Amino acid sequence: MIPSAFDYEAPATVAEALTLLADDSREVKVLAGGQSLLPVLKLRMADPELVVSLQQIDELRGVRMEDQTLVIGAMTRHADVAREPLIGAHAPLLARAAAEIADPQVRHRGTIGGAVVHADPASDMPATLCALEAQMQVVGPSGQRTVPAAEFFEDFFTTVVEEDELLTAIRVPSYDDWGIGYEKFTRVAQQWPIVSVAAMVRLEGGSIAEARVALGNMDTVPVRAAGVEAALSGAAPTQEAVAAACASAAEGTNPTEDLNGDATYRRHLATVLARRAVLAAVADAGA
Amino acid sequence: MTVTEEHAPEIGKARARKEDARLITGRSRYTDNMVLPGMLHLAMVRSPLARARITSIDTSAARSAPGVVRVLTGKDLTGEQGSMPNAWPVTEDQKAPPHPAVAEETVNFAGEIVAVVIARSPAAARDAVELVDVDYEPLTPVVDLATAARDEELIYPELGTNHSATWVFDSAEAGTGGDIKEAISAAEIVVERTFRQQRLIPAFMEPRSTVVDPTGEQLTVWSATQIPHILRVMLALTLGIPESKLRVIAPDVGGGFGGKLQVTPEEVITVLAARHTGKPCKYTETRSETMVGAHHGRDQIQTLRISAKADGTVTGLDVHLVANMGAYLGLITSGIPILGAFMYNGIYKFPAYRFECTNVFTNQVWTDAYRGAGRPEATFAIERMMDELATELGMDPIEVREKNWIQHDEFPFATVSSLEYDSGNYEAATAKALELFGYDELRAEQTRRRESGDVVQLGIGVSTFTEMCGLAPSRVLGALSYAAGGWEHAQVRVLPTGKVEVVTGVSPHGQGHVTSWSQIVADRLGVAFEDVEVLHGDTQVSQRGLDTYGSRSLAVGGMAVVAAADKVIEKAKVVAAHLLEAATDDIEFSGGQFTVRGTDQGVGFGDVAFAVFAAHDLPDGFEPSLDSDATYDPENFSFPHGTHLAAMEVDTETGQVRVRKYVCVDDVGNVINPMIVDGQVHGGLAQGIAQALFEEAVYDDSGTLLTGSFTEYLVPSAPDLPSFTTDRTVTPSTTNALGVKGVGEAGTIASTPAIVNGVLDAIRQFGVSDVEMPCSPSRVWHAIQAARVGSGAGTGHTGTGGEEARR
Amino acid sequence: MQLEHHFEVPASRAETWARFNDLEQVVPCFPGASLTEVDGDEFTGSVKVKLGPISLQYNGSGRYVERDEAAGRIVIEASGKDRRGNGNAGATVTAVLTEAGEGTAVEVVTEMDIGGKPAQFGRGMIQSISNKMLDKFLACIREKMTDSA
Amino acid sequence: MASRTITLTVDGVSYTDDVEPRLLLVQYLREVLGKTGTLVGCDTTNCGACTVLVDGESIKSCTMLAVEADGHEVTTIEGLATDGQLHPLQKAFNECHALQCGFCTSGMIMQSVSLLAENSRPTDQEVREGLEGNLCRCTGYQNIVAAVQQAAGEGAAR
Repeated sequence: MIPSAFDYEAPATVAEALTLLADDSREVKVLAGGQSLLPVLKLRMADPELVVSLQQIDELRGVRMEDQTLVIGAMTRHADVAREPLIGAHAPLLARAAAEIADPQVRHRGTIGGAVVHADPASDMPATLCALEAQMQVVGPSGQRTVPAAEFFEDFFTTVVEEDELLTAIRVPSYDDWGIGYEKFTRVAQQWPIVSVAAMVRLEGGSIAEARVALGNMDTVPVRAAGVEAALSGAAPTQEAVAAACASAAEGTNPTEDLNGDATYRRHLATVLARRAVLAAVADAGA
Repeated sequence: MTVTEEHAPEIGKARARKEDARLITGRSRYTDNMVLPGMLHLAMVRSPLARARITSIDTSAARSAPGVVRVLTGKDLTGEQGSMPNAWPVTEDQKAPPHPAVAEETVNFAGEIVAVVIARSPAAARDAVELVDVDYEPLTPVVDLATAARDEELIYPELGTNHSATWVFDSAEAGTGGDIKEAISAAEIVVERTFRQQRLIPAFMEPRSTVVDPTGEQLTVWSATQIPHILRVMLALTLGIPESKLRVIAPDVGGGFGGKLQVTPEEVITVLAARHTGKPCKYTETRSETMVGAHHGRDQIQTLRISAKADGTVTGLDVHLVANMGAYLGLITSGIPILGAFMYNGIYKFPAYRFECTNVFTNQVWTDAYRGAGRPEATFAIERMMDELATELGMDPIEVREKNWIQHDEFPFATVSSLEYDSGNYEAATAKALELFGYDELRAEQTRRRESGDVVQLGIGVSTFTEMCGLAPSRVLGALSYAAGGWEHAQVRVLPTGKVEVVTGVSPHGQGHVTSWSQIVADRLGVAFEDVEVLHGDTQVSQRGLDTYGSRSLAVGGMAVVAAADKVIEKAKVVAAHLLEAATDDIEFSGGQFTVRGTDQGVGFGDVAFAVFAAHDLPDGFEPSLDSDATYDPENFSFPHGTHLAAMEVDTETGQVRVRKYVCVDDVGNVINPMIVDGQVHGGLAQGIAQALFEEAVYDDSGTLLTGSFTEYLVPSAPDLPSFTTDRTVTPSTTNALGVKGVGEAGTIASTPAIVNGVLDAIRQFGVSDVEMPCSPSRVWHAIQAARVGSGAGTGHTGTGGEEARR
Repeated sequence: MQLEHHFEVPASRAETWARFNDLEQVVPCFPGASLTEVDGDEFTGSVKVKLGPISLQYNGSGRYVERDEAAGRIVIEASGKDRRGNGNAGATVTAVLTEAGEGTAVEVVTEMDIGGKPAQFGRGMIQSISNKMLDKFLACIREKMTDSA
Repeated sequence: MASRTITLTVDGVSYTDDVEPRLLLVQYLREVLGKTGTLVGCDTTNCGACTVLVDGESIKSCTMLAVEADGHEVTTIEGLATDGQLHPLQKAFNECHALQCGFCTSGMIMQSVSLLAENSRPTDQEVREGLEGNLCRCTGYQNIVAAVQQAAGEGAAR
């Protein structure tokens, strides 16, 4: 319950933060909303010498539209992502998934950037951002780079963000005419999902023109169900067609096994939840 | 002096609780809130290994760390710390290893304390824990219960076995029924099933905390405990402190559920730390420490055989238990399964009964009381078996129960397990429940869903339960070798102004005794509800008591309050007679007024109280006090019962289970405060449902608790539970003057089998015959798959949690 | 937790045997591991596990329990404890080398045992993580033996 | 490690203190300010017993550093009653018997305040979901839901 002692800095700008991160003489941890980091510190599974809080950096907060792209500051809280009208209008899937994260208290404090960099394969944001084909804006000593969500996550709790880098913003293309579905399967409400599925479809002329389906907790990183997406493209928005397309949802996945289910069960769940999410998305798109 | 208006009765009124005022405003007094001058803080070094020999402990770095006052190891406390007490040697030859508070030579479960850091701040103590360097020589842990029972690897070689004791009840030997072997050989049908009562964690919301102040004449111990009185005796016996030098206080206690019915190593250690340092010491555990270090509940393998006639009439019941003690015997670890031994026959008329239980050690934290303690296990097993019998015979589950239950006109009824049920009406409770539930409509919906092959199937679960409450007649406890009695004590103190202080020996930790006792005394003495103050939980205030557990507080403790109040009235009548210049025999008391029979002459309770205080004009030889004590020892247990019905929806694609509707009609006898009774039922249901669907303490093969936090141990939150429909029938208990039976455990005991029966009722059609608890989506789905694949019945059995974790 | 691996290297059994018996080659292959001392069949060292915010450091020792060249069987046992007392970890690696054509077939059975907080709080991930670490370890060994063959 | 000076408002009173960076907000409230009405039930951000409001929104004070509260306004259960009048939720929790042992109650009430601020007339299901981050072991939640609804009906979300 009591973390190991550490020093604390709360820089006011990204530049100052990067300077602090560049200090490799001591172990540094970045504190965003802290909803994953603080439990780890309290359990003493980590003992950084310096904690750099991003809380004072205003430029990391807020949501705006740039051309047809949503730009969401990394320090935007889940509660704000869930209720921000711009996100609701242009990327409703993101708003929906954000509203499902943990519980209200955590959503009042936790941030999208923190959740993404924490890269827990079971958390709601990574798979959702993969479905949305978001672009991650990362800044470091050698400048800024933009990484597609699909390449951002490397392993359990591991992303491409280096120790001297910061995730500053997440860019999400506009999905104005898409229907969405989000399925999160848990045994009790506050549990991490056993499997989650984020889905979007765009209908055109009575059939599915495009689909995006991403799976959470089916591997050490979020997984795009490419086979399902391909099968859905051009398919009729019917129960049968969607079910047939989603039967392959678990292909190529490598789910963790734990007390909540073995791999067989999780693979099966992925197909059921994918079908339900896609059907919800189809209904949402107005089919 | 004339009679004034009558009191409206307080008993039966839904009074809002007196206790709440401080709890809703944050003025609570939980143990961890306590701060004393110069207080030191403890932190524990706990073994990460489930079984090992301690080869060395280097405390030098910790001792010299900033703020650290002392570091104690088991070796430092040898001879002084004694062995943690077990108050229930169930057999004469019961085996048990010594249980030091701080491990001395070996550790026997992961989480066992190996050293204690005492420091000036909680942070300094916690920091120094990391500096204590313990070397272990690992020994082979025995985690699986069935494996342990086979005695292949002995946890305590010096005991020669992993078996602690075997306890048997046989109705033929006891003369309470026939011979089970004969019943089975003569049976037209025998149904045998094995169930696993998974290990549960009580998960009271307040982590345990103890503060000990050694300054002054007495050693004062504040502790988050259900049992301040028992703790005082046991600390005295364990540590050799004169009982008169110990004062134990249970201030606000944040739930217990049996989990705080314990004398804990942490309490002993905090006392020793205070003794070693001469300073007040505090230890508050973290939740992760609670999970690994505080006792767990349940954890039994139950094998039952029911013999019956083809028409569904039961003829015999044979029960074999293997009960997991864990690594040590705690306060009543060994007796928990025995508490269930008398309840397996439930509400049914079994002519023959045999029960055998083997208590077995494993390398896990010990088990002990958890809400219901032995009785939920028994009720689960018999209520599951009645459904199995109904299935085998193609009968409706209600029908098979009706055929075998004790009829309302057969009470009092001597059961095959030697109890005497005083009262009950199973027909009435069941009829009311069926009506509230809409049984026939739901059965019709079930059929429709089956026929249409709906993805979501409906199941109806039935549980008609009884339990034994009001622990306990002292002579019965004596016959069962329990170390203490089952009486309860109360004192009623009359203040000069006519207001009243009630001192009770029970120790509430959420049950609302202050409110209920106020209602009882208000009626008994005719004083205002607001004018009754209830004092408890401090051995210096409440000098005698046996505390709160086993739904005993009202049926035993409440009766002691009644008896003490009645003594007050008897004393007061003498004074009233004197003041009214009448004969004592002519004085009547009602509604707070003493009147002379046949006249309108009277005097109020308050006037008598003041007259006694002033003592100016009292009858000759009258001791100037109305204060009265009473100790009440119950003649018999009380037997609440009820009918619980659950409509369960099973998503056959995912295995997800949802409680669609839950109806229960409980008969807890007379009700003091219906709002409190409903609250007890709601909370009990939540815990019973949690056992059926969510909760399980799982150790891996090495003995690490994999469900060591609330992230993994799935305590349900609000969205995981439905709204319950609760109702009552009232058949007063005839064993106590209040006519009450107890309600603390009813919901927990009854609901688990109702839920599991409902889940099975939904999916039996696919060939599923059992799903191990908790009925997780994965288990339900696998059971359906296994059955559909067709290689015999699916059971949803996954072996031990450890095996599942490994897969 | 028991994990099994099988691979072949294009080196002779004798060469492979020699490399498997060279701790300086074997140990650094384990992710985060470093040797501090080698003394005959015994060694001491540490393993750092870093996963996002979680960092653990196991310090400990190990030894060759069995080296049966005729049977091609090597058993290495290692155990350690986290420097902050978070838990213990132990592994017994049994490798059996058999000739397979020009090369050598290697069967590795690893019995891993991780206790304490990483198991208690890891939501089951510790199993996958250990498995991954072992995969990396054996892939590295295989690579080394292949490179030098 | 160097301590830092923080200034914050708790229950309407401004405080300035030097704190260790590692000090959790809940520990600051309990141990430094003596506001023991806010309780700690777990160490993994599950139970919600420590819920307080920061700038009017609920957070778990065991999962926020005291230094992070610098410059902010914190409301605990002890600051909820105004002018000696119980908050409608406090009153409703008593009247509906929404507490037994009381250990989850501070957090449960504070979360309910935040819930009603965001949704003044929730459905029962919305109340349940709004309380998903708070564990209660005594009540089975039924009377808690009733209490929140009673308070909502009385316009608690002023």
